[in-house]
Amino acid sequence: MRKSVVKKLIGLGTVMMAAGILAGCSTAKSESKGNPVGKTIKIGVNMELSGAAAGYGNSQKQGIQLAVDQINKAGGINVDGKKKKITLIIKDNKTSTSTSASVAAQLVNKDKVNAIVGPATTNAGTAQIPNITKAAVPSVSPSATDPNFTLQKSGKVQPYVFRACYQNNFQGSTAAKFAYTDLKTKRVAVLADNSSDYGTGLAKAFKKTYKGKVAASQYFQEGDKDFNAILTSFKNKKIDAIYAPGYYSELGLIVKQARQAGINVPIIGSDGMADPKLAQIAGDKNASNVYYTTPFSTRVASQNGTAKKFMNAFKERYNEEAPTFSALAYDSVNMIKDAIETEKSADSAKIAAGLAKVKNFDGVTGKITIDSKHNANKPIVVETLTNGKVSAATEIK
Amino acid sequence: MTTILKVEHLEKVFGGLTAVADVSMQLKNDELVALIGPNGAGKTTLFNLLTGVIPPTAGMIYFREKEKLVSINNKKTYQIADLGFARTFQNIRLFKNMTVLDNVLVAMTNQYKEGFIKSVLRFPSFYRTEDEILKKARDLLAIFDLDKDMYKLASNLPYGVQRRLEIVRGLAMKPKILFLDEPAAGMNPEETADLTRLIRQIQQQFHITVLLIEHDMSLVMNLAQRIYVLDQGKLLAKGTPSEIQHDKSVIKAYLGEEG
Amino acid sequence: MIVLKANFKYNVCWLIIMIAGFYIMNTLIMIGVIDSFIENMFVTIWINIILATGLNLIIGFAGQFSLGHAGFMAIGAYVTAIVTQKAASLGGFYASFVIGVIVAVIAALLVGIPTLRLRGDYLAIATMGAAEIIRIIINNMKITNGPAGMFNIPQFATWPIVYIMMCVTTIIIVNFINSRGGRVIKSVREDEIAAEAMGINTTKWKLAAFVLGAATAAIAGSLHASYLQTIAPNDFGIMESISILIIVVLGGVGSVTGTFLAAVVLGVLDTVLQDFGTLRMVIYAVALILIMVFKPSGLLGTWELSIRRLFNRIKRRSV
Amino acid sequence: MQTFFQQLINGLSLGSIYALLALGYTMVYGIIKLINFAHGDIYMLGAFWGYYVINVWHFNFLLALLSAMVICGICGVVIEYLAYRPLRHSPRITALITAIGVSFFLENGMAYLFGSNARDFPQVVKQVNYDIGGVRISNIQLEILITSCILMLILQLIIKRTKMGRAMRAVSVDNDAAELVGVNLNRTISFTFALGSAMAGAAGVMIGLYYNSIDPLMGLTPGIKAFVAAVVGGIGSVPGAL
Repeated sequence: MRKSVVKKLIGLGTVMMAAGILAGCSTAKSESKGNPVGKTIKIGVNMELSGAAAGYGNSQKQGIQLAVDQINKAGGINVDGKKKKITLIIKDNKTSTSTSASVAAQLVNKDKVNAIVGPATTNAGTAQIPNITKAAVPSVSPSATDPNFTLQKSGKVQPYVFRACYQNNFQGSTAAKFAYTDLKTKRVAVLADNSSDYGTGLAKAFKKTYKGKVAASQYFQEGDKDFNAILTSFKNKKIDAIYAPGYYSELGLIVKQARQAGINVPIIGSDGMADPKLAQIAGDKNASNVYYTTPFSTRVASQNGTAKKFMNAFKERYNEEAPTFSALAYDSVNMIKDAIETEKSADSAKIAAGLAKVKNFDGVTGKITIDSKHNANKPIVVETLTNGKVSAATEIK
Repeated sequence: MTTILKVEHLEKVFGGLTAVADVSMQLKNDELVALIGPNGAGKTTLFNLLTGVIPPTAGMIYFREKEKLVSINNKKTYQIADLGFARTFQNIRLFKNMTVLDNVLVAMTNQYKEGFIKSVLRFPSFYRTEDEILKKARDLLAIFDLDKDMYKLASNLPYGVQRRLEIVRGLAMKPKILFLDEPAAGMNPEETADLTRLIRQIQQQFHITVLLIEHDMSLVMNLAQRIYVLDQGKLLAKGTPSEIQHDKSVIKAYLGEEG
Repeated sequence: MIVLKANFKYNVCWLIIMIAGFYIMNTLIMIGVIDSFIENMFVTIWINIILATGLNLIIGFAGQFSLGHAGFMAIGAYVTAIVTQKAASLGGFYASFVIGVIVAVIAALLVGIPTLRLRGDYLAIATMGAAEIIRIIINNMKITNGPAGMFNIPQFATWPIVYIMMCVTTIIIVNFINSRGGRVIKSVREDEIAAEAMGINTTKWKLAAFVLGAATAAIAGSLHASYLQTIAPNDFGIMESISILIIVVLGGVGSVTGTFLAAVVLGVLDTVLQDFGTLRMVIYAVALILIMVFKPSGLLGTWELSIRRLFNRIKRRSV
Repeated sequence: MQTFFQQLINGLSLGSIYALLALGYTMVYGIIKLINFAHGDIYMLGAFWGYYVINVWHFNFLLALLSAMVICGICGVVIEYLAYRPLRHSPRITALITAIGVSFFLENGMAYLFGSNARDFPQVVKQVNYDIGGVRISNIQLEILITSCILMLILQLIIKRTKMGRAMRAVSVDNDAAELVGVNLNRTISFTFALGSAMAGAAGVMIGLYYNSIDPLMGLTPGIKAFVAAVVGGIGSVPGAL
């Protein structure tokens, strides 16, 4: 009697396992050919609207909404002769990878979107890749900067993943060249944001390219407020400049506290600090001798018609200067529009094909060409802040 | 009658205060010994020393393991308990949110083995062990008329029954010595009479040594074969109940303290 | 064999429920009622169930207040990510489970031995600190790719595997609770001094519960990494530990059924709230406060679903 | 040596702000043994209130500080009344989860109303740096140091010299016994929350002035840090905190 019970139990267990494995095979493989276009073109937004990166996510949301409203006001996107309007579906991913995956699944399966804009961070961005790839829906991230973001493990490009921003290697090495050649520095200190790939990736690229000596290297965390200890330690290192890649909320404080501590050497940063709020937090007087690499320059913008129009429209609608994040998001939407127009179709798989062909697209953040690795190639500019205002912009070739 | 527990010159000092000083005593097999003394005499401290809850400052405690007396000074509480020491507490310490049955089963923990794999995968041998141990626990509870409340939570029992359960839980450990810390505290005379019967029953049925701390003199005089009197940490007197009743120093200590 | 016979019926019932659940899920997917979005929601809920039952074992049954569950989850997740990137096969995936559990057990021993003598809030701080140390180590290691996290992790954890693992870990934990070990850790929770006087090595048993909880957390981490294909150190911070704790407390400390219910309720709530943008967390917070104020002991308290009781009730009714 | 003094000055001015925050934390912990996760968010509320009144109503620093203390005190009492009081006899872990809920509510509520971007705090006090032997001290640092010392002194006086303070100390030792000797438990706990939250509000305004940057999540890190300090430091008792 006892033995038969064991057998029964083991038997049941095996049946269950086998069923599981079989079912796994039978369900997992359902290839999709993408979402066809309906009455309107549906664009999903998978964005960090709450959580740690909410500030950046909300800026991007503003840019996206502005772009969509402008397109719809003009009648919509011309899809093979017919004008179709855009429906925007905005969802919050809490700055969390698992929620981002869930949001992406909902967008592509439930809402049947034709393309996705977002997320803002690399981590949330990579989390959505499996779901959108399964559904063959392309995504354009305005600000996921990790070099491998658009690549598969094998090094092949992810077919449905695009970005509108620079990747870290490009921006970091540009900053290194600028620091060595233009600013003629020999010894720099690196102070990078350690809580995301953005800061560490840029710091790594900078150190690799910089020809002078990196005299000190320190990290800080997102949300840190007090940098006095680190800055004081830099003071004795006889440095010519500080390279500090990160976002404006911390960088503003770093600039402020460095100047207060009497460190007046140039501070070089990245596009994360290309925001009017930087000077507000640092104080206009302190925000001098500050440089950052950016695709989007208010100065360059005055010569660039697209950018000028965007700046004015943004200011009119939100009553503040447009931050870089909004500009990148604005470009992301318009890149999708461009792709639809080239392919003459708004089916999701076609949009992906179109995005790969984007060339010399006239964006707010410069003339954008998508390369074979789905990175956005565009000119890079180093802006100089003096007394909180952009005083010069140098284009780096 | 062999000596089962031997205490030599035991001393405990808290800060500057001597709680127990130079206490020597012996317990023999199957004896029922009472430890009395006024409040603050150090009775509970002595209990805690014997059960390893606190380490002594000086002196030795020996316990009979097989044929010889072994020092248990440096053993931890659970190791000492495992040797065959069971105790109750002055203010009942049952596992309140567990059933009566579980309370007893916990006390039996060291009497059976259930490997992790065996219990998690529910091998038939797991059920066999469970069966056996459940039967044992049930039988024990039945002796003390607790089997009808088996699945009740311990906290839902009346006070007197909780006291009884705590003693039964101690017995479930199959101890060689049972320490009872004021078992009659808070009981009315009727309940105390029940308790007297209970303790006597335990003595007769289980053949174990009992050390009893008690204030209730009727209980002590009724039950104890020998009595130790503790006053201000020192051993004041020892002997049979009648000897103690007539001991002058004891009378003085009690009258002096309690009027 | 009384107990065996009596229990056989109930065990078979449970098994049938589990298999039925599996086939219902499978059929619904086949006929297209459940799309990959709902599947995603279910898998997230199941992983949360694994995490929360493990934590409930530590908090609810052993009575030790741990705030570092996410740290052990991180260990499992990173081990699976690293191993399956090197050996991308189903075998490698299962091996990573084992390695992850072993590493997590070692970490739990290292954390537990010194900290489990602490009580209450002190233990909470110590475990929180330990989890934070794990996270910072991961954040600064090369092999884990630093703060950028790891992505392109091959997906082996499909929903059936997650489902089966959830069933298996739940069976392990529930069976543990209803055995000698479970009774002992409950007695330690109830009264440590009395348990010690019963001859129970309380430190050892607390450690056992802690280690078992950590091991299941590592399994959940492995599944999380392999299903999501992306992990980053920031996923495993104090907020993750807190969100697991919320599931446990909301369901009822000391009720596995409650943990299941709370994980489902919170999982559905979380998905529904995706459309609310910034307002989402406000609604979530209000819901949390209201539930706690009106049901302070959690949704189910310490109540457990028991087929035995169900049977008995039906029998009584029919008589 | 110079570096050391510089760090000391920086540490002192910042430390005094955190001390105000930790004090409130400890008082609440000491009295009802609740880890008040939302305390850091009250400090955030204080900072935002300061931001608002200085920008819109053009308050000066002192007025902003005092009004923030009043507002935060009221917030603290309301939170205690609505969220914590019903749970006073529930398991402590329930109260902890509620506190986390309140914290989420405040953070995300503020993010919803005002956006989650960091914003610059209006500089009501013009910064002047003094250079003493190579060590830089700003008037803002001095002002912060002096203000927080005064506040701590007042707190000390309230706890040591007033009837309410005595009640607080009694409750922190044993609330049942305190109630038996006629202490009004509810009033004492409310008062403690008011006092602690007012201190947090003051800290919020000062941190805004010091860093010039505030955002809805700013209370999170100091909140957890203060929690660690409150428990590890073993300063659960009110007199111990001082």
